[in-house]
Amino acid sequence: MNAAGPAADTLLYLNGVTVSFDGFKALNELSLVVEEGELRTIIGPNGAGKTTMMDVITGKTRPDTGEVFFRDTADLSRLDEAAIANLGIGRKFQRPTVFENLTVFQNLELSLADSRGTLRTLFARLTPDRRDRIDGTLARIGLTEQSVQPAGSLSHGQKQWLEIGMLLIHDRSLLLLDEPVAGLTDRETEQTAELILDLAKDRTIVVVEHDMAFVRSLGAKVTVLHEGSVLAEGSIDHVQNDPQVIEVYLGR
Amino acid sequence: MSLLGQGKSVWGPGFWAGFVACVVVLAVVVPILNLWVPPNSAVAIPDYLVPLLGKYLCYALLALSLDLIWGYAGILSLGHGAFFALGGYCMGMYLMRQIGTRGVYGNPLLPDFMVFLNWQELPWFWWGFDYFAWAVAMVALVPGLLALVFGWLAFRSRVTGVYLSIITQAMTYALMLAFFRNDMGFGGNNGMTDYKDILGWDLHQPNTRLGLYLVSVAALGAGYLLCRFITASKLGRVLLALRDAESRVRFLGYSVTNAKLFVFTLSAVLAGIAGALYVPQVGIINPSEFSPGNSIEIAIWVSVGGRGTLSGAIVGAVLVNLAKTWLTGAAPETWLFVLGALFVVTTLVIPHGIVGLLSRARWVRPRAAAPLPAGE
Amino acid sequence: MLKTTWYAVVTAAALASAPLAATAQTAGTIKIGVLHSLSGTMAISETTLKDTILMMVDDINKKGGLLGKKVEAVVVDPASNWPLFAEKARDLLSKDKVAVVFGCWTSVSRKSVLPVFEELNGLLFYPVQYEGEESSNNVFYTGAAPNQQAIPAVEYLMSPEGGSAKRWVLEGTDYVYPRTTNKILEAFLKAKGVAPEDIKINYTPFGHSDWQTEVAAIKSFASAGKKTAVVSTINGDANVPFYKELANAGIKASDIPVVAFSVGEEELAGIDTKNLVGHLAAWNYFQSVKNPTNEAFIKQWHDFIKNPKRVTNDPMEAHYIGFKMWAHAVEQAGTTDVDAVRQAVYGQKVKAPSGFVEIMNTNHHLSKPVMIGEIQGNGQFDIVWQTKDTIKADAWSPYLAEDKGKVADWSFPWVCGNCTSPRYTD
Amino acid sequence: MSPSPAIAGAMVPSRAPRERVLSTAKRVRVDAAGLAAMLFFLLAAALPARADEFAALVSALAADGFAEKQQAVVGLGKLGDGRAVAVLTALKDGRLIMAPDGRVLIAAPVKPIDPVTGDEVSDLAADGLERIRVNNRLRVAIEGALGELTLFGADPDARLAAAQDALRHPSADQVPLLERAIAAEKSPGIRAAMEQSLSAARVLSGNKEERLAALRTLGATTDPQIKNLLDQFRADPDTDPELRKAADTALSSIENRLWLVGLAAHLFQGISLGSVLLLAAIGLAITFGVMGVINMAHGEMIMLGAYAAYVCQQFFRAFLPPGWIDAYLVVAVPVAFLFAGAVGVALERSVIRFLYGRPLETLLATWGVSLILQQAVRSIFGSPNKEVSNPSWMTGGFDPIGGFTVTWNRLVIILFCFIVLGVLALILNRTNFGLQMRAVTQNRPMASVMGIRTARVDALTFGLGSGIAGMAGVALSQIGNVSPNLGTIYIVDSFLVVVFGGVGNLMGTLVGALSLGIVNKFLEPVAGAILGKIVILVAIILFIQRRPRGLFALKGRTAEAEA
Repeated sequence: MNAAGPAADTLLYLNGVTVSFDGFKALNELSLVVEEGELRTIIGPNGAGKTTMMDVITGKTRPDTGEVFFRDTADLSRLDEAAIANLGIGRKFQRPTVFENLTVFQNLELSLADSRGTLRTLFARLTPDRRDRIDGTLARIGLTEQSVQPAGSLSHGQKQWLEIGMLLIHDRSLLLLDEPVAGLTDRETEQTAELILDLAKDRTIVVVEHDMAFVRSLGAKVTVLHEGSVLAEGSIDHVQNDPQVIEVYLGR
Repeated sequence: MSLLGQGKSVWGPGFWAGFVACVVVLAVVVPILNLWVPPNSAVAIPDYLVPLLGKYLCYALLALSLDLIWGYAGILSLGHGAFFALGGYCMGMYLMRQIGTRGVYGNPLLPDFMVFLNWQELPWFWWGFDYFAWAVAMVALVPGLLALVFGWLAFRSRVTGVYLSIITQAMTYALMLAFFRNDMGFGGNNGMTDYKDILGWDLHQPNTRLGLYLVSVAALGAGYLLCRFITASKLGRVLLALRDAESRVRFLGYSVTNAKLFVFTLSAVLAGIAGALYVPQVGIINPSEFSPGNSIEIAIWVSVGGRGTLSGAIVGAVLVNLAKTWLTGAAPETWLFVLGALFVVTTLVIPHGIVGLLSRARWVRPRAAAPLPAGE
Repeated sequence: MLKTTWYAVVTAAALASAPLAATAQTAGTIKIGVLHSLSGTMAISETTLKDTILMMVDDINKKGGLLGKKVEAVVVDPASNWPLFAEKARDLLSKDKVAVVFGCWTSVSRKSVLPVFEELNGLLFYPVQYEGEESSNNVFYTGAAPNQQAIPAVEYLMSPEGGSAKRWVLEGTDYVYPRTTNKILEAFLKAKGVAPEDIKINYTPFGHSDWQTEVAAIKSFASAGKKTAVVSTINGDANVPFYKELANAGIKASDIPVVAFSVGEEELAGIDTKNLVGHLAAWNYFQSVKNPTNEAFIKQWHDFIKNPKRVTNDPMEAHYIGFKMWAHAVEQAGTTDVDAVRQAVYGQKVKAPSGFVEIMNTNHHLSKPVMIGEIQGNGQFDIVWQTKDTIKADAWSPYLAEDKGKVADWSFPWVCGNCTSPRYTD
Repeated sequence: MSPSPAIAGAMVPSRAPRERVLSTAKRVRVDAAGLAAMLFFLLAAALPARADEFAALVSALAADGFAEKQQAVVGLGKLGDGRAVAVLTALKDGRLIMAPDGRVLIAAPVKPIDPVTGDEVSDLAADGLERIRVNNRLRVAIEGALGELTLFGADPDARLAAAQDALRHPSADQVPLLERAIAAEKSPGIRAAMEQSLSAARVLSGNKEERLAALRTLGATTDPQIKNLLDQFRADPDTDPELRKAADTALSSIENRLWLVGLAAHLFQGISLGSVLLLAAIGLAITFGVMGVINMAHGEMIMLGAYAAYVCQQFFRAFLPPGWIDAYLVVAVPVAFLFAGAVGVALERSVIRFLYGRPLETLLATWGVSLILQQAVRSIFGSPNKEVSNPSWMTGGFDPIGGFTVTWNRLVIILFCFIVLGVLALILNRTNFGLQMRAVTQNRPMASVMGIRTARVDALTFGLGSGIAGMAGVALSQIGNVSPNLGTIYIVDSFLVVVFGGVGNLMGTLVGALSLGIVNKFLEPVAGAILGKIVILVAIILFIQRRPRGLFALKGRTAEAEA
C-alpha cells in the first residue's frame, strides 16, 4: 500500500479516478473517502458523474486511471461485479431493478447470503432458518402479503423497498443507494428515510440523491459532485451556503 | 400451484399423475396398438409410423434442450442443430463400423466412401467407434466439449443476445461447410446411410425400431425430469433472473458465466443424445443437418409450443413436425404457405405458445414462464 | 400445467391419427408415387420431373389406363431434405401402397431411400445421370452411367473434331457424382497418356456463387500453350454464376471449351447463352433432336404444361422412357406386383425421343446413345457429335481398381448387382 | 417450338456502338460486320478476277463435313478478299445459311444477302433455309482467318484486336504477314501491339539479332502465354546461351509484372465480393441494425428485387423496340426499390409493428414470412432459374494492365454499391426523415412526444431497408441466378457482415463487408473456396469474443445499459 494509502478506519477509498466515454470525462480525477459505519449522501446535477462513480465502485465500469480500494485490501478496479458483490458491497439502482418474473419471495431468496456456486445453487435446499430470515425481511420491508406475487406486479415504491430488502438480507457492509426515493410519494419518502436511518445503524451507506428535503432529513455528511469531481463536502447547511455550489445549481 | 417455486408443487402429485399418464400413453399404449391390435383396425399403429413417432420424440428432446437455455436462461442458440448433428454423426460412425464387409466394396477396414476416396487406413478420429460404449461416450462428449469451449469463450466475454445467436449460427454454418467436404472423412454430402444393425439387432426389423422408439421415450422422459429439476431449483431461478436482468444478478454476486456455461453444455449434451437416437430411426445422417435453417426451426418449435415451459417445447416440436409430415403429403404444392402462416400467426396471436395459451385459458398458473421479457 | 401437456398430447394424437392412419387403398386405381422435391434447393430441377410424370399419367389415363384401372399419381414433397426422402418413401410404400415410385435427383437422396426400397421391396425409377457404382434390385436407373456420358465427351474433346485438347481442368461441386466421375476420367486420361501435371482437379461447395478466383485459375492453367478443355460437373445452382463469370471473363469456346454433364436445356433457360455459344454438354438426349417421336414428346409437354416456351431435357426423357417401360411391363405381367413387373421390365424396348430404341438391361441400366451438343444463342443445343448406336451402361467402371471383376446382372445365373462370381452355378 | 435456324440467327440483336470497347471476341465480330459492308464495294470491283474463286470457296462452306468447311475457311483467309470478313463473321455467329438450292447466304433482319454479289435475295421462302453449322475447331480456323484479314482492315479496333490475337498464338508463318501490316500501319498504338506480336513470332523464327531484339520487347509484356513461350524457348537445349540469358531477363521482368498483376487481380476480386456482401447487407443494416428487427425475410426482399429485374427485362423484350433493351436495368432499379419497399411497408404494418421490443419473436414471424414469399414466387414464376441477361454495356470486360480481366458487370456493381451507400448516408444524416428515424429508434416515447408520427417513420424505415434489399437483388441478378432460393444464399452472410461490423453502424457494415471480401479472395487461392470460408467464419467467431459488439461498437453507458 502506498504512502497516500487510506487510514485504518477507511472503508472505501477512491483516488484520482478518471473515466471517459468517447472523450467526455464522466469522472475527472475523483477522490473520495468513506469511513467505516458512515452514512454519506452524494448530490450533484445531472451528468455530475454520480452513477458512473457507482459503476466504478461496483465494477461495472473500469476506471481509465486512478485506484479504488475497499477495506484498504481489495483493489476494486481489478475485480468483476460478482466478486465485488461477494466482498459485501451492495447496490440499489436508480431505476428499481427487481426480477419481475420471480415472486417477491424468490427475489429475496436469490439475495440470501450463502454460497453462489453454480452447482451449490443447483442442489440448494430452502432450510427453515433461511425461510425465517426471508420472512423476517419481508416483514421489515412490509411486503409479507405480496410474498407470492410476481415482483413485476408491485407498485413503484414497493419495488424500491424490495430492492432495499434484497440488499438487507444479503447483509452487506457497504450499501450504495442510487436515488432511493426517486418517484416516491412523500409518505413513502418518509418511510424510506426511516428505513435507511435504521439500516445505517449497523452498516455503511452511500446515498445518491437529488431530493434536498430527503437529504436534509437524513442529516448526514454531504458530498457535492460536479463535472466528475468533488466540488464541496460537509454538512448540508455548509454546502448549501457554498457559493460554488449555489452557482452550479442556480447556473442550470 | 400456490407458493410458487418453493419446491412443493413442482413435484406434487398433480405433476406425477400427468407425467405418468403421458409416459403410459407413449410407452405402453403405442406398443400395444402397434403389436397386438389387428393392423386393419382404425386405432392400429402400423409399423411405418413407429420410427416416425420416434423421430418426433427425438425432435422433442432437442426442443427441450433449446428451451432450457432459451426459455429459462435467455440464450437463443441458432446453432443447436450442430450439437444434434454431432451426436448423430457419432452414432452414425458406430453404425457404419457395424456394416463391416457388407458394404458395396466389402472392405473389412474402411467404410465405402473412404474406399472410393482411395484412403488406405482408418483416420484416427474413427478409432474406437467399433465399440458402442465409445460411441455413446462420444455422443455426450463431443457436443458437450464444443459447447463448453464455445460457451466459455462467448459467455466469459459477455457476448449476449443477437450477437450470440449470430455467432452460434456462424458456428453451425462453418461445421456444415466442413462436413460437406469429402476430404474431412465423414462421407461428404452423402453423409452416412445404409446401416445394417445396432448392437446386433437388425435395424430393418420392426421390433428393433419399436425398441429404439421406447429408448427415445425413456430419454425424453429422463430429459424432461432433469430439465424440470434444474428449472425448479434455485439455479433455475438464478437463470430466470439473469434472463431478465443479467447485470443485476452479477451485483448479487452470482457468476453469470458459470451458470450459463453449465446449462449451455448440458443442453448441448441433451441435443447430442437426441441426435444419436434420431440417426438409427431415420437411417441417414448428413451435413444438411447442420444447416442454419434447421437450427432456426428448432427455435420455432419451442415458441409455437410455448417458450419457457418445458412441456411447451415438447408439444411444439411434436405438433409442428406432425403438421409438416402431414402437409408435405397432403398439400405438397402449398404446405409452405400453411407452415409459414402458422409461424406468423403463433407469434402474433399466441405469443406464449400453445401451452401458454392453455395455461391462460385454464386455472393453471404459468410457472415462471410468462410474461417473457423484451428480447435479450 | 402438466395437464396442459396431457391435453396437448391427446390433441396431437388425434391430429396424427387423422392424416396418418388414412390408408385408403381405393380399388380400381393403380397408385404410383412421385418423389421429387417441390421446395428447397432441388426444386429448381425436380419440379419439372414431377410434371413429366403427371403428364405421362394423364396420357395413359386418356388411353384407358392400365389393366383397365385408372393410374393415380401420389405426389409428395420431400423438400430437398434427405432424411425426409427416406421417410416419404416409406410412407408411399407402406401407407399409400404405391406400385412404383418415380423420383430422386441427387445421389444422396437416392442413397437415402435405397435401404427403404430394399427393405419393403419397392420399385424406384431414377431418371438422372449419376456416378454408377450401384445396381440395386429395386431400382431402375434410366439416366446415364459415366461410360454413357463422361468418357465419350472426353474422347470427343481429344479428337481433332473436338479441338484435340491436351490439357484438362476437371471442375466439380464437392459431392459424390463429380468425385467419382472425375476419378474415372482421371484414370481414363492417364490411360490415354495425359501427364498428371496436365490435369487440374478442383472442387467447390454447393451453390458456390463467386467464381472469379476459379475462372482466373482456369485461364492461367490454360495459358500453358497446350490446348485446354474444362470438364464441368458443377451442380445446378452454381452453374449460372459460373457461366456468367466465364462469359464476361471472355473465355471463348474456341479457346477453352467447357463440356458440362449437369447443364441441359432447363439449366440454360436460366442463363443468357449469347456469349456461351460453342461450349458443350454431353447427354443422351437434346430437345433439338429431329425425329417424330421427339416432336410428339415436345408437343405433348407443351400441351400439358400449357406453355410453348418450356423446354424438354434429358432427365425428362429418362422419365418418359422409364414410365413407358413400367407401363408395358405391367401390361405384360398383368399385375403391378413388384417381382413380376421387375422381370417384365428386363429387355423392354422403347422408341425414345432421342431417336433410338432404348432397351433395359439386366443390370437395371439402359442402353443409350451419347450426344455432344454445342450451346446456341437461343438456349438450345446443336448436336455436333453422336454415337452411331446405343451404348450399354456399365454399373461398375472398368477404370476403377475397386470395381475389378464386379458384375451387375440380375438374370440367372448371376442374380446380383455387385458380385465377382455368379450366385448360382447352373 | 424453337424457331427455325435462319430466324434464330437473324434474331441476334443489333449491337449498340457503346460495345466497341468490349471484349476482343465481339470487337472482331461487330466491326468486321460494319467494315465488311464498306470494304465490299471497293473490293467487289477491285478483284473481279478472284471473284469466281471467292464464290467457289463460299459455296464450299456449305459442305457436309467440318473438314471441308475448314479448308474453305482457310482458303478465304488466304484469299485476302474483304468480302470474306462478312461471310466468316456470319458463319461464326450462325448467321450463314444455305438455301434449298444450295446457295450460301447471309441471314439479315429483313432479307438474306448473297455474300458474292451483295444483293438482297427475295426469291426464297423463310422456312426452307438451313443454318450452316460450326464447331469449335472451325471457330478457331475462322478466328485465324479473320485475324489475318482484319490486320489490314480499315477499323482500328479490329486491327488492334487482330494484333493482340496474333500475340496469343505466335507462329513463325505470321512474321511476313505482321511485317506487311506494320509497314502499312499508321496508328502508333496499334503498331506497338503488332510489333509485340511480331517479336513473339520472331522468337520462334528469325536470326539471332532479331531474336535478341524480340526478347527485349517481350520483357515488357504481362501475358502468361508469352511467359510460357519463353519458358519453352529457354528450356530448349539447343538454344544459344546468349539468347537464353536474354530470355531469362525477359522472363524475370515478366514474372515481376505478373506478381503485381496477381495482386491487383486479388484486390479487385476481393472488393467485388465485398461489394456484393455489402449490397446484400446494407438493407439489413437498416431493418436489423437500426430498427433491431431480426428480419429473416431480408433475403426474400433481395429475391423479390431480382424478380423485379426479370419482369422489367421481359417487359422491355415484349413491348419496347429491341434497341431499348439495354436500358431495362436502369428502369429495374427504381422498380425493384419501390416494389420491395412496398412489400416491406406492408410487412411492417401487418406483422412487425406488433412485435417491437420482442426481436426474437420477429425472427420467427419473419422466418414464416420468408417461407410464404418463397413459395409465392415459386408458384407464380415456377421453380426453375429465370434468365436475366447482362445489358450489352455490362457484358464482357477489359484488361487494364494486361493479365487479368475486369468484368464490366462487377465493376458496375461496385460503383452501384457505393452510390447506394452514399445516398443512404445522406438520407440518414442530412434529411429530416433521417433525423426523425434516428430520433424514433433512439427514444420512441420522446420522439412521439415531440410530434413525430413514429408509426409512419417505422413503416418508412422498414420500407427503406427492404427497398435497398430489392435494389441489391437487381445487382445480384447480374452475377448470379434468379430463383426462389436466391435469398437463402445471402441471408447468413448478411447477418454476419452486419454483426461483424457492429450493429447500428453503416461504417461498420462497409468496413466489415469489404474486409471479409478481400480476406476471402486472398485466402481462396491458398486454402481453397471451402476451407477459406470456414477459416473466415471461425475468425469472425473469435473476433466477436474480443469485441462482443462488433468492429464499430457504440461506446458509453447507453451501449452497456441492457434491454
